[in-house]
Amino acid sequence: MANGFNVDVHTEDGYVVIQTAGYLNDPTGEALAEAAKEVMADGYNKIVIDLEKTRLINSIGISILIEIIELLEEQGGVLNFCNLTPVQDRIFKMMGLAQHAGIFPDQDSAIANL
Amino acid sequence: MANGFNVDVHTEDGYVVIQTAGYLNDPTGEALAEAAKEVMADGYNKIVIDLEKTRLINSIGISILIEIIELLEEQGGVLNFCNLTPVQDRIFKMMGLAQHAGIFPDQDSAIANL
Amino acid sequence: MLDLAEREVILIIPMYPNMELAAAQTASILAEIMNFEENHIDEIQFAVIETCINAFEHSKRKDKPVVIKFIMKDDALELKITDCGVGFRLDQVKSSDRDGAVSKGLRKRGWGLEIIRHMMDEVNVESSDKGTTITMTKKKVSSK
Amino acid sequence: MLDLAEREVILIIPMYPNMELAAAQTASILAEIMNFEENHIDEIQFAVIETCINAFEHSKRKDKPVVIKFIMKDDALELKITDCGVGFRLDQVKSSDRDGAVSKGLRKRGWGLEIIRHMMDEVNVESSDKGTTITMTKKKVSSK
Ligand SMILES: Nc1ncnc2c1ncn2[C@@H]1O[C@H](COP(=O)(O)OP(=O)(O)O)[C@@H](O)[C@H]1O
Ligand SMILES: Nc1ncnc2c1ncn2[C@@H]1O[C@H](COP(=O)(O)OP(=O)(O)O)[C@@H](O)[C@H]1O
Repeated sequence: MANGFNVDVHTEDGYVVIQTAGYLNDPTGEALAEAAKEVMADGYNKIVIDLEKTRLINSIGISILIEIIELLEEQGGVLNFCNLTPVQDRIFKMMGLAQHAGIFPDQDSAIANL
Repeated sequence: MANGFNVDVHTEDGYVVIQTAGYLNDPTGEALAEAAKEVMADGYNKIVIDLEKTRLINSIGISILIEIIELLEEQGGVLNFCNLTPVQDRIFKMMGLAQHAGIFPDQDSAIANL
Repeated sequence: MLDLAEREVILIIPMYPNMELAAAQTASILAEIMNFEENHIDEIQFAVIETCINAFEHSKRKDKPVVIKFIMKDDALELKITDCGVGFRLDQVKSSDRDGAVSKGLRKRGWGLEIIRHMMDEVNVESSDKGTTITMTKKKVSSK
Repeated sequence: MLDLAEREVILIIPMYPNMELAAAQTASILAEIMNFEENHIDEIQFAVIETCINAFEHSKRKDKPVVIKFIMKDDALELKITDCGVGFRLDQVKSSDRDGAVSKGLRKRGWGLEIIRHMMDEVNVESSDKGTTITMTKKKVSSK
């Protein structure tokens, strides 16, 4: 994947943590969505997306995050984000993601609130 | 200091560790040299310079490092560097610093070899 | 002589994926040199990225590069981002994009200009059928 | 249409302290987009910095900006760094700078061109009294 983007998927007992690294845009957002769809196909519907290593996100990347939220909602699942920068947090709130997904400071609290 | 450069001085029993962060060029190199001269005025002549948080250095910055080496040599002192990137290491060797100062992978070994 | 209170950097990028990152990085390092605080640097980067991808997506002139002028003022960073595309009318964007969306709960697209306005202190759009220039300013003491 | 096998970015910076970092950062992000390995990205940055500070120090035309052209090829990044300064003769640099130095043990200055040559795969200097252009190439599969 160009520009060092990658997605790390950790499946745990009853939930999944997906860690991204690098710029989240159209192609890298799609890679993230693919990873989410795969674990959902495996029956998981509680997902944490950890953005600690992602600083820059464009609006297309965020629109793909919204698609993941919608897919999970259809399955009665939950999505929590963690480790957002203050600016990411502001944009997620502005675009309404905070009403459909949890936003937590770190992985532990994001997992505890699934 | 412009561009987030800073110098952190830790005086220990018989030696000093100076940690730099950010781009090492003319003005920031001078700030580093000032810090070194101060601890030398206090009687220290064993110094470790830890470059872990400095990735970019220009040749003027390195020439100031040479000045520090020469000052220490005059006082019968020792200078060890640590946490160089591979490219910094190559340039230090090319410019002959490695013959007058130690280059070590980490702080512990740099201190142990003072 | 360059006026030391106002220094200019110009970056010219092709309409090619990820090139918005070159613009964002250049903005970032200039803002860092100017001692902007970290969140403000991020805000500038997000605004630059959205402006560039709008030019890439909507200008319909992929053969023409995007020109970004960074003007470092004593108290602010000003950016002028110009494409030579088809242009658009701001008043037409506002009505159409917003209305169709509100009903659907989470609106996916049409956020770019809004993000830019939230990130920067001043945003001005000049657009004609010869292209678009977005001028935006981030103050060191930003109210955003 | 832009030739997709050869894409160009242009950066124009004033002769002002730390501006070499803008050039280095732009080079860095382009090399990253091109999937250069980390050490090669550092090497490109060191070469860009030395070339820019030479232009800043020696061109004697601080009123004129430095123009950096980044040419992204399939297998290499080529950089052309141009100043509009007084120029120099490479053969005269070599003799004078080196000789005076060797005797003194640690030579402090006169390393810039040598660093550039060590970092890059190809370096070419064109210089006249109208200015200097340093063209340098880093290959993705670099022998350096
Ligand atoms: N540089 C541009 N050239 C032409 N049209 C533009 C440009 N920037 C924005 N627009 C127009 O403004 C609209 C809104 O842009 P924006 O808020 O970024 O949302 P989106 O890009 O998701 O549509 C675009 O759909 C497009 O019609
Ligand atoms: N852009 C330039 N314009 C004019 N002269 C230059 C330029 N770049 C290099 N030179 C000349 O080449 C010499 C050697 O450069 P360099 O190896 O970088 O060492 P230093 O900059 O430390 O002198 C300089 O002293 C200068 O005379």
